[in-house]
Amino acid sequence: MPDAGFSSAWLAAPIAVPLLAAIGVALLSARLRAGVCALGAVGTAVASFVVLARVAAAGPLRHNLGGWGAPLGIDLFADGLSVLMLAMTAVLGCAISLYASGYFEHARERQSFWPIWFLLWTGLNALFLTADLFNFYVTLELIGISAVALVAMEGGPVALSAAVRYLFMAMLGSLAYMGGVALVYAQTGALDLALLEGRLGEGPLGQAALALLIVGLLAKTALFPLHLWLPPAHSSAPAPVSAALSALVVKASFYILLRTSFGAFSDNALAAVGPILGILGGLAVLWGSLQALTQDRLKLMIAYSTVAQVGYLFLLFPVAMPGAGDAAWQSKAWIAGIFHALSHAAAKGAMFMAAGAILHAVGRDDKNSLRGLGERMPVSVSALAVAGISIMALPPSGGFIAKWMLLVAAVRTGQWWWAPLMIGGGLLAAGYVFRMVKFAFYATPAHAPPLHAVPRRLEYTALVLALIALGLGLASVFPIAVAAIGAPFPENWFTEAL
Amino acid sequence: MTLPLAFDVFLCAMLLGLAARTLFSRTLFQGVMFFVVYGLVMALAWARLNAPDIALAEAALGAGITGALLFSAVRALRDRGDREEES
Amino acid sequence: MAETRAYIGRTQRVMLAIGLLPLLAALLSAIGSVPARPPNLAAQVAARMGDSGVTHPLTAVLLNFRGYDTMLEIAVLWLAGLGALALAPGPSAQRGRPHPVLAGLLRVLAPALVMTAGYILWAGGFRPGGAFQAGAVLGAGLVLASLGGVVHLDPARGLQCLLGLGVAVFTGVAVWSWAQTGELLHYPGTTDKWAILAIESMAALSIAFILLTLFDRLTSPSTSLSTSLSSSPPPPPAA
Amino acid sequence: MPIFDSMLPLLVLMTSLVTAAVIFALGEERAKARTFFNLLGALAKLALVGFMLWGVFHERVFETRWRFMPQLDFVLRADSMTILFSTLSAGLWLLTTIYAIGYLEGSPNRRRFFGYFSLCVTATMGVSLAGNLITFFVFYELLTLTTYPLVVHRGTDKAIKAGSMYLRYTLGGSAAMLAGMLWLYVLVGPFDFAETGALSALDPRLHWQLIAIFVLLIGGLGVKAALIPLHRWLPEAMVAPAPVSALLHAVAVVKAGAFGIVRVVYDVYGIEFSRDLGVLPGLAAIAALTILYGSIRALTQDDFKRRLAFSTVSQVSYITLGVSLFGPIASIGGLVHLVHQGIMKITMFFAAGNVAEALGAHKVSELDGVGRRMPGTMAAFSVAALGMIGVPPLAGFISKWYLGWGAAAAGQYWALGVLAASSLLNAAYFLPILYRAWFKPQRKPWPHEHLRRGRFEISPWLLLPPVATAVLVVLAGLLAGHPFSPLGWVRIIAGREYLAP
Repeated sequence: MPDAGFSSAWLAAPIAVPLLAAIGVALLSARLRAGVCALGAVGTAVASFVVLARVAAAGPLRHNLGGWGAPLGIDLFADGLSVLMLAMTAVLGCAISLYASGYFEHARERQSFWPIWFLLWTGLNALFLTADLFNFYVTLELIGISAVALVAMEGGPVALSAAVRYLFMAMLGSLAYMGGVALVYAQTGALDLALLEGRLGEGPLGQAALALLIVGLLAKTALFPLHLWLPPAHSSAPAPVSAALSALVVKASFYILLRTSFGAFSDNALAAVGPILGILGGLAVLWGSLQALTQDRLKLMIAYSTVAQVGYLFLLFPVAMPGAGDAAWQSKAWIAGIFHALSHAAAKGAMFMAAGAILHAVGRDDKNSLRGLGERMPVSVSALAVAGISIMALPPSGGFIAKWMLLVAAVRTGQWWWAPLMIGGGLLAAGYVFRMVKFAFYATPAHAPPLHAVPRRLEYTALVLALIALGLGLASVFPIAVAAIGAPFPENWFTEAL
Repeated sequence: MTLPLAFDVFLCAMLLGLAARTLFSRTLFQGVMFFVVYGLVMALAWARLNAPDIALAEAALGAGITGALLFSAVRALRDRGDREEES
Repeated sequence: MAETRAYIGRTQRVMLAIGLLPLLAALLSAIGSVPARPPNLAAQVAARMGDSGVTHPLTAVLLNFRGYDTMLEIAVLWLAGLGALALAPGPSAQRGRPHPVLAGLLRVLAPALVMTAGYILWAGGFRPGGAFQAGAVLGAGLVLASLGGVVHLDPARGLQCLLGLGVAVFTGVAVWSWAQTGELLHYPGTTDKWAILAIESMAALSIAFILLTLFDRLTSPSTSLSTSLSSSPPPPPAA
Repeated sequence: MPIFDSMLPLLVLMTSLVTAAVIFALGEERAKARTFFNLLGALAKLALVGFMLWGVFHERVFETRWRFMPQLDFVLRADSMTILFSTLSAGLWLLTTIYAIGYLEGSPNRRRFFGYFSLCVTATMGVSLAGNLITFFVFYELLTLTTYPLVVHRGTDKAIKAGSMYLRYTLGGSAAMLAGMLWLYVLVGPFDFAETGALSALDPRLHWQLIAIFVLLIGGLGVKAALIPLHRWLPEAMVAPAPVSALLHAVAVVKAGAFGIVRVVYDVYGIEFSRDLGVLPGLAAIAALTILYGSIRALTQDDFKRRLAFSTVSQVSYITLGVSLFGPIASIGGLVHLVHQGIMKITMFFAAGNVAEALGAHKVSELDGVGRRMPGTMAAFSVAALGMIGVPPLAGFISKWYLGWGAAAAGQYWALGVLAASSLLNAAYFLPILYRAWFKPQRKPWPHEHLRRGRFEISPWLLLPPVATAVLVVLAGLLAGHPFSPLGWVRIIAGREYLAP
């Protein structure tokens, strides 16, 4: 595609830059580490936003790797959905990098963290930029293994047993997904999503393939009832890792499901799968929220909140599937789901970071150790509370916009029963967030031990992310317009709304 | 029944039998032994399937390194058992 | 394991099993309907073999047509090595003197394994073989050598470089090809054969050392992995 | 529209939002700078609101609007109703800020306090400027969130408990409101607040849905407006420091609820359409019950602030009552009470705070002879109390007069009975306080007396605000005929809200 000043090969930049950073940080001497890390993070973010700007200006992009082209080779592909995820990863990635540079400043983990983290970032970007079922598998592996390594990195028995459980679940998920891909290839001889359009899930073979694919992906996304691995893994990892896992990693497998289901799935398959995913999502909302309400440790509460919030993501499937009713509203449900992913990423990242700063300062994160922190660590507590607003889906946060659009779409398409669930879920979220935050408002206990000094960037990174989650609610039109680029719905459904 | 087919059936039976023995063996050491044998037979099966490269990898990784790892794990467990008995 | 039970109870496991049973049934029923002659890309691969720089289809797919997949897969393997090093950054265990039989065996086996690995690597261009197999064989040899006390793993920068060599070369070739042709992993002109050979040999080396690292870290008694997983369940954090 | 006109509503919000940001950025110990920015923000806001008042009077349109999600706009617009509420808020914010600076002098966590205080005012201004239901909801929720830290400011067990209760009620209410809003949106699509309402064109067969939505919306708003049985959080929230109570009761939370009810009845449904739907009598009945219930409960409270709190429960429902008695005159009575109750109640809370601060007296039974000790404070309190009872020519009299007249004009004579009973009860729980303060001698030493410093009975920061608001109470009554008095302004509103004058 000859195009003045922009080659489609730039699509590879968001993958190549973090990969080079990983190699550089592992192979170069320790003196250069800080520079390589900073360069890698900023460079990746710049590359991601260049692709975003290009797609926003000129529509979806495709690049044939090695010049072969699908089906023989692999294509990189970016549309609005991809670049939004890319941008989300870029923002979170920079924040996590900055945070980690403070968090691991004097820790043993500072050597091993960086290459693995950049590989995780590579995997995420690669996943968002591909449209090939097998390449999805490879990127999922990259993400899964690096996530497990990062969880295990801390080395304590709790972290290790959580990591091992995570590893098993990730492996089983990969295996199921891989089996599904093999069956798909056996049936159709194609792996590229564009070539598979509307063909997934036809006939008994296709249905079995689809079932395997979906189960594998759900296990990795931690949708109820396959969520059991998530709370221990996310809560026992070091804070920057928890943030990456909850904000980004669970979104990766969700993204695959979202991308394949609208487009590659046959209509019948989607109509059959949509309600199941919706029901599981609803159960996840209830179960995760109730569990979060009973946790006495901050990080566990946040982790269970992720279980619940992942549930919301899946509510878009029954609303947006074909034949659910008012066609124009299906596209809004689809966008609402994406927007929820974005705002949850910022909010949850902020929450884990704030919790990490508190853990760093106090040494513990049970609810009683939060007493008086409103006075002593106002920035972290504010970050926790502001991010909580988005998690509770109160206006004007991004979480509210997502929920409102999904609510309206659900009622408009005649599925009003999701409304009480979503509104009730919001109340439960308010319950578990305030149950923790209220402790910060107690006056400082007289015998409170002194706090360890916390690098300031830890607290402020969390606050900035929380404010992004809040501000997304006031500036939602641009992301929504981007999501509409190349969306699997007729274009006029979007333009009339925006 | 031709000879190659008979050999294939024999391989399949071996694989299933070895897998079962691995799962239900009385001691861990025995289980690991069967696992290594299973890996070798699996390598044969790959070779029969016209995939000598995979057979090679299976022999080196499935039977070789994994087996060595499992043996070392068994030893570590036994050492720990000894330590606990002492204490 | 006691910790396992703390998170996943028996009922939950049973529920999980019940949930997965229908999947198994569907799977079994579907296997029967796999087409006898499934549509696949073999014909296309064969048609483009001439452009791939190698004559063996598997290598052509792995290193050229779908070289991007392979690049990421090698990164995954590297990641496994990095993860193992992250878990146990200390020096590896002192193994006692090898048994004389083992030592004798090593003297014969080690050169043979290196030779075999080299042949498999070279053969990958025209018949079954290639970096993964060569790396596996070489890795097995290294493990043997380390058991015999001949090779001693030192988790220093040298090892770091060996582990990352495969990815680094692959990525370097990718970037180089991008600069040359404007397309990632599009090897310019007739360089394809040599690019593939460079990638494969470095990848094989890295894979071998990754295997050695995994083996060494996971079996070394000093690793936190073996001590923590075999210790009693942790006390509840912050009573 | 000139750029300034389209930015003015946003600027009005920004004055306090920026103040909040500056205060959070300043260190805890920078008290002088904080005071400066606080007063600067409050004065700037007052000036802008004054300009807006003048503009709206001359029918200029001030509107900020941007699209913030598909098919929905974020609208800030100054209409006549907005002016009524935002003038009250801006004016009382200035006075409350002055008061709070004096009240909290030397106490911990002032940065947090004043930061959230400014945010709270931002939310209140947003409530008054909101140009459609969803924008209203945004600020209504922000108000909940920003007042929570103020309610729990003291950080005691009691304060945290009260805060949790506050959240349970208000967030429960917001869930009801969200459901109602969603239902309404699905039914009729996006719409802005409009004088005479926006819903009357709907198919009559769907009217039952509108009634259900009305119940949900009023249920949500009624929590903050403290309609029974949703009022229980209000007396508990009295653990907050006095300036917070003053703000909660006179300007921010309670008023936001009442203002929301006014908006829903007038500018969403339209007063005439509400009557046609038949939802007004129910609302009136609840309001009347709340008026009587609050007054009766106030009778038996010995805690000074709790007595005032139950009085608020009762008095705020005058607004709802005025709105729900159909007719322009009753509407005037209800709406003007929005302002009048604000200035009267804030005076009382200032005074109660002063008494507690200077003498440590928290109970009505401890107030014997306090008038001689703190003449300025108690004079202000007395003016406000007499106003509440309805003594002419004070502000409260004007409200009650129009309410009674309106009830009679609408033929709803039962409401006259409610008003009369309520006035008697008002007298019964306020007059004893005045009697104790002025006519009883001091019996025992004050529970916790601070040393007197300076020429006044208490720091001038604390004395000035109640005296100023008391003067406003008098002026609002005396100058009721002037077009820029609250009454004059409300008459303009009533003229615009009814289809046929």
